[in-house]
Amino acid sequence: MSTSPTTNKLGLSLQDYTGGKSTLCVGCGHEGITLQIIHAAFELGLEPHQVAKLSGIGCSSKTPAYFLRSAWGFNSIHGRAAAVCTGVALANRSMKNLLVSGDGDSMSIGLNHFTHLIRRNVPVVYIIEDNGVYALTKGQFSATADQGSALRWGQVNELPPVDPCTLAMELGCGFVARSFSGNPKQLKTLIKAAFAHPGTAVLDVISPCVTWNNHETSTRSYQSAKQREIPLQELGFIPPFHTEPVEIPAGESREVTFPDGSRITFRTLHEDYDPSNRIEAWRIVHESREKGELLTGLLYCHPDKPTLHDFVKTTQTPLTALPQSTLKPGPEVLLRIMEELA
Amino acid sequence: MSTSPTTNKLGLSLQDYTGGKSTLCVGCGHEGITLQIIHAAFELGLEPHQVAKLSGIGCSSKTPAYFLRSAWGFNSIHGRAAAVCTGVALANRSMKNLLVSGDGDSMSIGLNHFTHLIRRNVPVVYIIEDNGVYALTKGQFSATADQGSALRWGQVNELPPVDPCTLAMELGCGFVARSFSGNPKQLKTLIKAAFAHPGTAVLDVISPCVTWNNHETSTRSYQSAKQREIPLQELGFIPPFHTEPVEIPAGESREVTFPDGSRITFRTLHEDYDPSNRIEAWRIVHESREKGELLTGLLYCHPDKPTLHDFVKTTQTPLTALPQSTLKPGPEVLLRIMEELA
Amino acid sequence: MTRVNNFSIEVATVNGSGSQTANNVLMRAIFQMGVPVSGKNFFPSNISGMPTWFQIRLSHRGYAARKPETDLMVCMNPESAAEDIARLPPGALCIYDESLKLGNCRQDITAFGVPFQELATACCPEMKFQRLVKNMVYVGVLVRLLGIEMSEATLALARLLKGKAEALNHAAMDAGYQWALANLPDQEELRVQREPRSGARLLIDGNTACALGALFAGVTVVGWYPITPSTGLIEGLAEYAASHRLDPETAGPTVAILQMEDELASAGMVVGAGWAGARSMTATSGPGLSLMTEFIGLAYYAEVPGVFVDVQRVGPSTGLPTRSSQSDIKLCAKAGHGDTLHINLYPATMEECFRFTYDAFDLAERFQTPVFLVSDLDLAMQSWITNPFEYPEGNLDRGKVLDEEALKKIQAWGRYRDVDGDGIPYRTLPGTPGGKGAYLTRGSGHNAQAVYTENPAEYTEVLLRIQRKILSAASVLPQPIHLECGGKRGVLAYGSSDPAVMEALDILREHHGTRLDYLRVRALPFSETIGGFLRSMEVVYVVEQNRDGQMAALLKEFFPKEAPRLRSVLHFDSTPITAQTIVDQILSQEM
Amino acid sequence: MTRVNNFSIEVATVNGSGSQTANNVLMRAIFQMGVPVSGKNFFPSNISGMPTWFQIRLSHRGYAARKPETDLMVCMNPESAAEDIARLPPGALCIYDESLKLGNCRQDITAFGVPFQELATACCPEMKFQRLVKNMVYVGVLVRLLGIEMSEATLALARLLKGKAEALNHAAMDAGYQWALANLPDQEELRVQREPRSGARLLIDGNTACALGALFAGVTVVGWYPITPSTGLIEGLAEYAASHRLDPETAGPTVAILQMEDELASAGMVVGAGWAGARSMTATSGPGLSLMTEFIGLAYYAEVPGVFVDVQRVGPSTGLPTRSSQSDIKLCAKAGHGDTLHINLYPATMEECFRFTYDAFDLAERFQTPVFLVSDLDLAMQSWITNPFEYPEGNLDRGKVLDEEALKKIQAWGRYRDVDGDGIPYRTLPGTPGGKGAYLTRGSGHNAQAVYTENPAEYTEVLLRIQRKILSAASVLPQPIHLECGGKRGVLAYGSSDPAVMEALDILREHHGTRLDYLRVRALPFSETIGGFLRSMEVVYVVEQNRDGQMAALLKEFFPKEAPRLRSVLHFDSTPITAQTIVDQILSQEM
Ligand SMILES: Cc1ncc(C[n+]2csc(CCOP(=O)(O)OP(=O)(O)O)c2C)c(N)n1
Ligand SMILES: Cc1ncc(C[n+]2csc(CCOP(=O)(O)OP(=O)(O)O)c2C)c(N)n1
Ligand code: SF4
Ligand code: SF4
Ligand SMILES: [Mg+2]
Ligand SMILES: [Mg+2]
Repeated sequence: MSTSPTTNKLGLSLQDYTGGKSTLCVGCGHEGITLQIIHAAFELGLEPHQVAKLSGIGCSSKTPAYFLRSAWGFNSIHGRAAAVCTGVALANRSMKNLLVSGDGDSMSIGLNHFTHLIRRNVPVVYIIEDNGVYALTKGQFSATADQGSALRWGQVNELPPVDPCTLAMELGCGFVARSFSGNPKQLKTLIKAAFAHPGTAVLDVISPCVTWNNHETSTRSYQSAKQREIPLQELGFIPPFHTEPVEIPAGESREVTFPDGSRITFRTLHEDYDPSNRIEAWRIVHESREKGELLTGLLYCHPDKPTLHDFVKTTQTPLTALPQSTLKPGPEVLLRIMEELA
Repeated sequence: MSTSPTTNKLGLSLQDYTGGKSTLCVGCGHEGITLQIIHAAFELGLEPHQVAKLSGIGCSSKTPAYFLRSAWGFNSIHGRAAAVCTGVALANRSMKNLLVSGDGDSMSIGLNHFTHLIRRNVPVVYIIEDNGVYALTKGQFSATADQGSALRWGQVNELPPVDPCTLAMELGCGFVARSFSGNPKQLKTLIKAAFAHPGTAVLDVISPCVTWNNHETSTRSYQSAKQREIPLQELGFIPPFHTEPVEIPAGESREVTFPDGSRITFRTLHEDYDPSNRIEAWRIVHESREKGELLTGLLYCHPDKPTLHDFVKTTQTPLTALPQSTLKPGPEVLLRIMEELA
Repeated sequence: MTRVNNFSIEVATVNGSGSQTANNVLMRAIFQMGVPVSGKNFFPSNISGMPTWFQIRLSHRGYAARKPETDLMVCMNPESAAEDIARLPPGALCIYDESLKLGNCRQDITAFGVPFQELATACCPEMKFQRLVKNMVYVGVLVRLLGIEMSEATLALARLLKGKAEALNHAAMDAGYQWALANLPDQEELRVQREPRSGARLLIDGNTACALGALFAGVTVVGWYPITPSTGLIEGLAEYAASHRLDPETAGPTVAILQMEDELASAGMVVGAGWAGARSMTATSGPGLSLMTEFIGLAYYAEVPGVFVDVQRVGPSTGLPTRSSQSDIKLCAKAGHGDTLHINLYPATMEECFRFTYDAFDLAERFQTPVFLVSDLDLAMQSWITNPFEYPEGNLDRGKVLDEEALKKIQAWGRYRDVDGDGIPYRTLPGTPGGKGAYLTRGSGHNAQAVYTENPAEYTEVLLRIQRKILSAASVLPQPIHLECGGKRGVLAYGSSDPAVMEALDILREHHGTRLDYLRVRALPFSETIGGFLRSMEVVYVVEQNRDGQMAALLKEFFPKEAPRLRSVLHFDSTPITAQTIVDQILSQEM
Repeated sequence: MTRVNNFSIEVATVNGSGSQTANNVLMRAIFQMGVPVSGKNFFPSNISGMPTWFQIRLSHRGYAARKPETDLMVCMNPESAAEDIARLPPGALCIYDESLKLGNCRQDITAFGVPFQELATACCPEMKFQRLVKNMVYVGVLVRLLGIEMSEATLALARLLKGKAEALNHAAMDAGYQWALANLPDQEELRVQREPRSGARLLIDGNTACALGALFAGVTVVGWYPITPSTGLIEGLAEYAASHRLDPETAGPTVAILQMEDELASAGMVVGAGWAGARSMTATSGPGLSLMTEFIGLAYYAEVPGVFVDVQRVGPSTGLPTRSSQSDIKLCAKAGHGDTLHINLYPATMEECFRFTYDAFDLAERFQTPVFLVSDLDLAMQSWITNPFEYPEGNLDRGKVLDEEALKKIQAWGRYRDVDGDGIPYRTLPGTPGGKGAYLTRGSGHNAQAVYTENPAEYTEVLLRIQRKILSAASVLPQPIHLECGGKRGVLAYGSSDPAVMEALDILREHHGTRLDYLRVRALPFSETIGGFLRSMEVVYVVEQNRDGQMAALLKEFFPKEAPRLRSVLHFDSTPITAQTIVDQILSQEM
C-alpha cells in the first residue's frame, strides 16, 4: 500500500471511499474486511455512485454504512439481501453490486436465496463475513461453525458445517474464493478480481468475532485461522486500465482474464491446485477441510458463464433509464388489444 | 413380485398398505413411486401406524393420501415439510418418517429446510418426485429442469439445474440415491434400504409428468429418462428378519450393513463406482450429468453418522410417551427456584 | 313461458378433458349475438380427472353474478352426473351422454340422451382426438336447441382454433347440430336471441385486465412465484409484453420477468427493484402473501414503492386454491409486524382491474410505499363482459425523485425529510451521478436524514410522518361510488361482490319494496366520503365474501362512531356470492 | 426535603463495558433492604461501545413503571455525558468520572467527580480487569452516598460472582465506599432505608418467568431462532431444563431444544411436534413472527396445538430491536391469510408471565390451535419485583386425545367432527397402535372426516366450527381484572402498560380529583365482561404502546356498539409508557 498514489484514476482519495463511523467492537474481523473493500474500490477506481451496497441483518450486515459513503446502500432484512440484489441488478444493470452478509445471514435463513442467486449468476460481489456465530444476537453457533468448536461458555458444536465455498462450487458458481480478514493483501486482491467477474462472485472471508468467538477453544479465532491458513496462491490483479503499479507475484505465474480485460494472476503455492478445474478444486477443498486446514485464495474461477442478464435478456440500457415513450405503449396498442378481445 | 407371499411378517396384505383413490393424471410418474412405496413398506413389514407421512404442496405432495392409509400423514405447506418432519422426529422418535416432496417443493421454496434437515441428519426417507416442473401450477420449470429442456409451448430452460443428489452429497448426507419411476425394481429396493438408514436418506426419483413434461423436447420425459438411464448397480436388500425371499444380485457383490442389521447388496455395473467414497461419487455423478447421462442407483451410502437424536440427546423413550410425572416438576422445584431468585 | 336471454347453462365435465375450448365457443357465440353473458369455471385443485363445472349465465338485464340455479345442464361426467341432475330445478332441460342412462331419473325435467361417442367417432377418425371433439358436439347440440346462430359459433371457433383443429371441431359441432335437428324435439323454454349491442363490448378475465394495466403502466421488473389463481396474470403479462413492450432500438424486452425461488424472494426482488427505480410488481395469492409479510413491512417502513397484486383464493392456509373469496382483506390492509397500514385498491370490474393496476404503479411511486391490488379468483379467472378500456392518458407519475440536476440545486437533502409538508419525502435513485444524493436505506430505526437512530423522538417523527403520508392518500385514491336512492338504509360492498349487490338491490326494490342506497368502496385508507355515507344512514349492510367481516372490522376501526350501525352480510362457502344470498340476509336482519 | 425510597438512579455507560453486574448488585442491594425497586436497561442494538443506560426506580408505593426523571445520575460515558447531564432536573445529584470534567456544567445540580480509574488501578493491579471493576467502584460510592447497607451489597455481589471475581469486585466496591466516605459531603436529598418486607419477594425478568412457565407446563419440543428480545427466554429455559427436566431413568433431557435455520422452520417444527403429540413452543419477535405467518395459518386451520411467544420489540421491520412496544397486537390476533383469529394471552406481571405461559400449553392442546403469549421487551428483559409464583396445581390438560383404548370403544371417529357440541373435535396421535385413528392432516379443504373436499358445505362446516371453538375459549381464558371506583369513565389497558396505568390512576385521583375505573384485558378472544364494562362506561380510554391503537381496533371490531365511546391513549416512542403520559393524554381528552 505504501506505493499507492493518493488519488485514483477518478481523482478520488482513499478517504472518498470510507464511510460512517463504525459501531462494531474494537478488533472485529469485519473491520478488516471493510478496510479492504475501501482499498479495493479505491484502487479499482470504482465510481462510488455506481456501487450498490446490499446487506441483510447482523454485525456484518451493518458494515455497508462504514464504507463507500457516496454509494447507495440497502441494509435490508435478515437473510434476504440476495433477493433484493436480484431486483437491483435487473432494475439497473449498470450498477456494481456489492453484497455483504454474515454466515448466519447467508448459510441458514438466507441459504435458499444464496443458492438461487448463484444459479442465476446474478452480477454481484458476495462477501460472507464468516465468524461461525450469530454475533449480533450474542454468539449462538451458526451453520458454518466447525464441528468441535466451542463457545466461551463451553457448549461444543456437534453439527457438521455448511461450507459456503464448496456449496457455491457445487452450485456452479463461477468465482469462489476464501480469504481471511487477517490476510489483507490477499483479501484486497480477491475483492478486486471479484469486481471484475461478470456474474456472482462468492468470497467467504474468515472474520473472527472478538467478542463471542475468539477464544482458545474456538476454531474461528484469529489464532486458529492464522495457524491453519494455507494460502493456495500468491495473487495479483491487473485492472484493464493499467494506470497504477501492478502487483504480479514473482515466479512462475498463471492468470485468468475477465471479460472486461482485467486479469488475476497467481503463482500456485499448493501443488496441483488448479482453480479452473471445478471438480478437482472441490475435492481438494473438502479433503483439506477434513484435515483441519484452512485453504485460502482463489478456489475456483470460470468467468465465462451466462449471467442473469443473458437469461432474462435484459436490455443493455438499464431498465430504470428507459423513457416513458418506451415504457408506456400508445393508445393504438390498447385499441388493438381491445379489438382482439371483442 | 410374483414370488412374494400375500401377507408379510405382520400378517398384513399388500392391500393394507394402499391408500385412498388417486386424483393424479393417468400415467403420472408419481403413481409409480406410490406403488413402490406400498410394495416396499409391505415387504419390509412396516407397522403402518408407526410411519409418519409428510409432504409439502404439489402433485407429488398429494401422494401420501394414496398409500399407507393406516399411517398418519401431514400434507403441510409448500416447501416446509422438512421442518414439520424435524418436529415429528423430535416429538416421537419411534416413528418412521417418510417425506414425499416435489422438485419445486424441495429445490426452490424448501431448499433451506432440505439443507438443514440433512445437516441435522434427521431420520427420514426423503423422496423427491422429480419431474422438472411445477406440475400442480401447470408446468413452469423447476430448479431441477435440465439446461436445454423445453416446455411444450417452446420455452427453453437456460438456467443450470440444482441437482438434489450432488447437493445432498456436498452437504454430507449419509444416504443419497437416484432412481426412476420407470425402474420399479431398483426403486423399491432403494426405498427399503432408505428405511434402514438411521439418518436422512435422500432419494431423487425421476418421475415424468405426463401432462406437462413428457414431450419430445423435454429431458424429463419417460423416453428421455429411459434412454439416458445408466443404473450403477444391481441392487438387493436383505432385511434383518430374513423371513422372505431375498433378491441378491448375481455375480460379485458388495454390501453395506445398516445399524439395524439389514443390508443392501449391490453388484456394480459401472466400473470404479464406489458408493462409500463421497468425493469420487460426487465427481462421477457430476461428470456423468455433464455428458447427459442419468446415473441411477445408490450414489452414496455411509450409515454410521450421528443423527438428530445424537445431537439433541433425545431420550430413548419418545418425548410424547413421557408421563406427566416426568414432564411437570413438583412444587419443591418451583420453591427452590423461587428461593434462588429471592 | 319462454325465457329469452335470461337463463343459465351449465356444463358438468371432467377437468383435463378439453372442454374449455368448447365452453368458450359456446359463450362467445352467445356474446357475439349481443347477449350479456358471463362465464364461471368451477375447477378442482388438480390437473385432470376431477369434476369441473362451467356455468354460463345469460342475462338481458346484464346481471353477471353467479346464478345458483341451472336451467340447462350438459352432463358429461359420470362421476358427478347423479348429483348434477339432482340439483336441477323442476322444469330444467338436460342433455347428457347417452351412455350415462339418465333418462328416467327425474320426471320433472326434460332430459335428452346424446350419443356423443358415436357422433365423435363418426366425424373424427383419429381416436386420440375423439375425447376432445366430443365437447364440441354438445356445442352443436346447444346451438340447435337454443337457437344460437351457427355463424357466430363458427366465428367463435375460428378465433380460438386454426387449421386442422378448427376443421375437426367444426365437423363435431356440425355433427351435434345435425343430430339435434334430426332427433330432438323443438323446445320453447329457453331461447337465445340476438340483441342490439349497446356499443363495443369485449370478453376478458381480471388477470388479463390487470396484466394490461401493468403493461401500460410501464412495469419494468416482475418477480413472481407460481400460485393459483395469480399465475395467469404474470403469464398474460409476459405474453403481451413480448409483442407490445419491446425496446424500439434493440427489440429486446423492456420488462424483466423472473420466476423466483419463492415468494419471499419475489417480494425481495420487487423491493430491490423498486428501490433502484424500477416499476416493480409481483402477483400472488394468500399463502404467498403470508410469506411476503416481512418484506412488505420493510417496504412500508423504508418507503420503497412496489405493486403487490393479491388474487384472493379461499383460505385459511392452502384452503381451496381454485375457489374465490375476499378473505385477505385484513392481511392486505396491515401486513407486517409493528404499526402498518397499506394502500389497497379494490377493483370490482374489468375496467377497474385495468385502471387500478395502472394507477397502482403511480401510487406506489408517488407515496413510496407498497400498494396492493386486491383481486380475487372470481374477478381474475372468470370471463366478464366489459366496455373497452379507456386509454390512461397523461404521464406516468414517478413521484418525488431527485435527479442529478435537481440535486445540484438543493443544499441539504434528507431522504426522509418532510419538505413539502405532505408527509412525502424526496428520494434519489442509486446510480445518480454527481456525488450527491447517496444514502443508506434500512429497516432499522432511522431519522429524517436516513441515518441510523435509536432516538425516540427521531424514530417517532418518521413513523408519524409515514402515517400521515399513507392517510393522506385517501383523497387521491379511487373514491367510493354512491348509488343513491335517498333512503336511510344502505349497502356497502367492494370488489367482486358488486354484481350480486346490483342484482340484489333490484330484487329488493322490485320484489320486496325495499330501497337501499349503495356505496361501493374502492380503496383503503378510506375516503371521508365513506364516513359521510355511514353517518347519513341508520343501518348499513356490509356485504363481503369472508367469514369474519374483515372489511366491516376496518370500517369499525376507522369510523367508530358509525360502528353501531353496521351489519354484516357474509358469504364464504367458496362460491361467488349470489344476489339471493344478499337479499335473504338483508331481509332477515330488517326487523 | 429528603426523599426516602422514592427516587431514581441512572447509570449512563457504554455497552460491553461490564456494568451489568454492578447495576445488578446495586439494584439487588436495595431490593434486599425491602425497598420496592425496578430496573430498566436501555441498551443499543449493537454489541459494544455504544451508549447504554440503566435506570433503577425506588418507589415505596411500589410503582414500577418507567420514571422519566432521573434524580441521581452516574455518568461513565464520555459520549453521552453532556446530554445525560443536560436532561437532569434541577436539584439532581450526579457522580461522574473525574476525567470527564463535568463539574461546572450545571449550577443547579450537585455533581461529584470520582477518580474511577485511579481507584480501580489501586485495588486491581491486573489491567485487563480494571475496566470491569471500575463499575463496582460507583456501586461503592452510591452505597455510601445513599445509605445502602454494605452488608446487603456484599451479599448481592456474592450471589452473582464467586471466587477471585468476587474478591476483586468487592475490593473495588469497598474502594468506592471508602473514597466517598473520605471525600464526599453527606447529603440528605436521597436516602435508601430498610423497609419491612411484605412477605417473600423476588426479582425476575419476564423471559425467565415465561421460561419457568414452559418448564412446569412440561414443554417437550422447542424450535427457535435467535432474535432479540426473545432469545433469553429460550436460553433461560435451556438452563433450567438442564437441572430440572431430566429423565429420572436416563438423566437425559426431557425437552428437545433445537436452534433452527430460520423462523419458518421454527414454526414448522413446532407444528410438526404439536401434531405428533408434543408440547411444543417457539419464542420470537416481530420479524420472526412475520415469517411464521403461513405456518400459523396452517396450524389454525388444521387445528394443531403449539405455543408461540412473541416478545414484542419496536417495529415496523427491523425497527428498534432493543426497545419495547405493543405493536404486534394485530399480527398476533390474526396472523395468516384467510379468516383467522387466535387465542392471545397478555401478561402484565411476572406471575402472569409464568402462569399464562403455563396455561398456554393447556389451552393450545385443549383448543387444538396455536396460542400466543404476547410479551414485550419491557416485561421480558427488565427486572421486576414479584411475589413468588404459585405452583400450578392439577394435571396438565392434554385436551381431547383418543388413545388406543378410547379408539377401541368408538365406532365412527372423524378428526374434525363436533361430537360434543363445543366445537372441539377429538384428535389422535401418530403412532397410536390398534389400526384405528390414522388420518391425514392437511391445510387444504377438508371435511369433518379430515378427507379432502372442495364441497362448499363441508368446507363451511369446518370453518364455522373452528370459529365457534375459538370464540368459546373466551370463557375459560384469563378474565379481565376490574378495578372499580363506581364511575362512568374508565381506562382499559393490557400487558406492560399496567404499572404506568396504576400509577396514573393514583395521580389522577390525588392530583386532579379524577376517578377512573380500570379494566385490564388479559386475553383474546374477548370475554363478555369486557363488553359489560364498555357498556357501563361513558368514555373508555384505551391505553396502549403503539401508534395505531391496535387493541382499540380489536375492541371496536368485537364491540361495535361501544366503539363510539373508546378513546385512545397512545405511546410509541420506543420507551416504556409513563404514568404522566397517560395522565396528560387523558386530561387533554377530558373536556
Ligand atoms: C427474521 C429475523 N430473525 C432473526 C433476527 C435476529 N438476528 C439479527 S442478526 C442475527 C444473526 C446474524 O448473524 P450473522 O449473519 O452471522 O452476522 P454476524 O452478526 O455474526 O456478523 C439474527 C439471528 C432478525 N433480525 N430477523
Ligand atoms: C407458498 C406457496 N406458494 C405457491 C404455491 C403454489 N404451488 C402449489 S404446488 C406448486 C409447485 C409444486 O411443484 P413440485 O413440488 O415440483 O410438485 P409437482 O406438482 O411437480 O409434483 C406451487 C408453486 C403454494 N401452494 N404455496
Ligand atoms: S460482536 Fe463480534 S462480529 Fe459483532 S462487532 Fe463485535 S466482534 Fe464484530
Ligand atoms: S400434472 Fe403431471 S405431476 Fe401432476 S398428476 Fe398430472 S402427470 Fe402427475
Ligand atoms: Mg456471523
Ligand atoms: Mg415437480
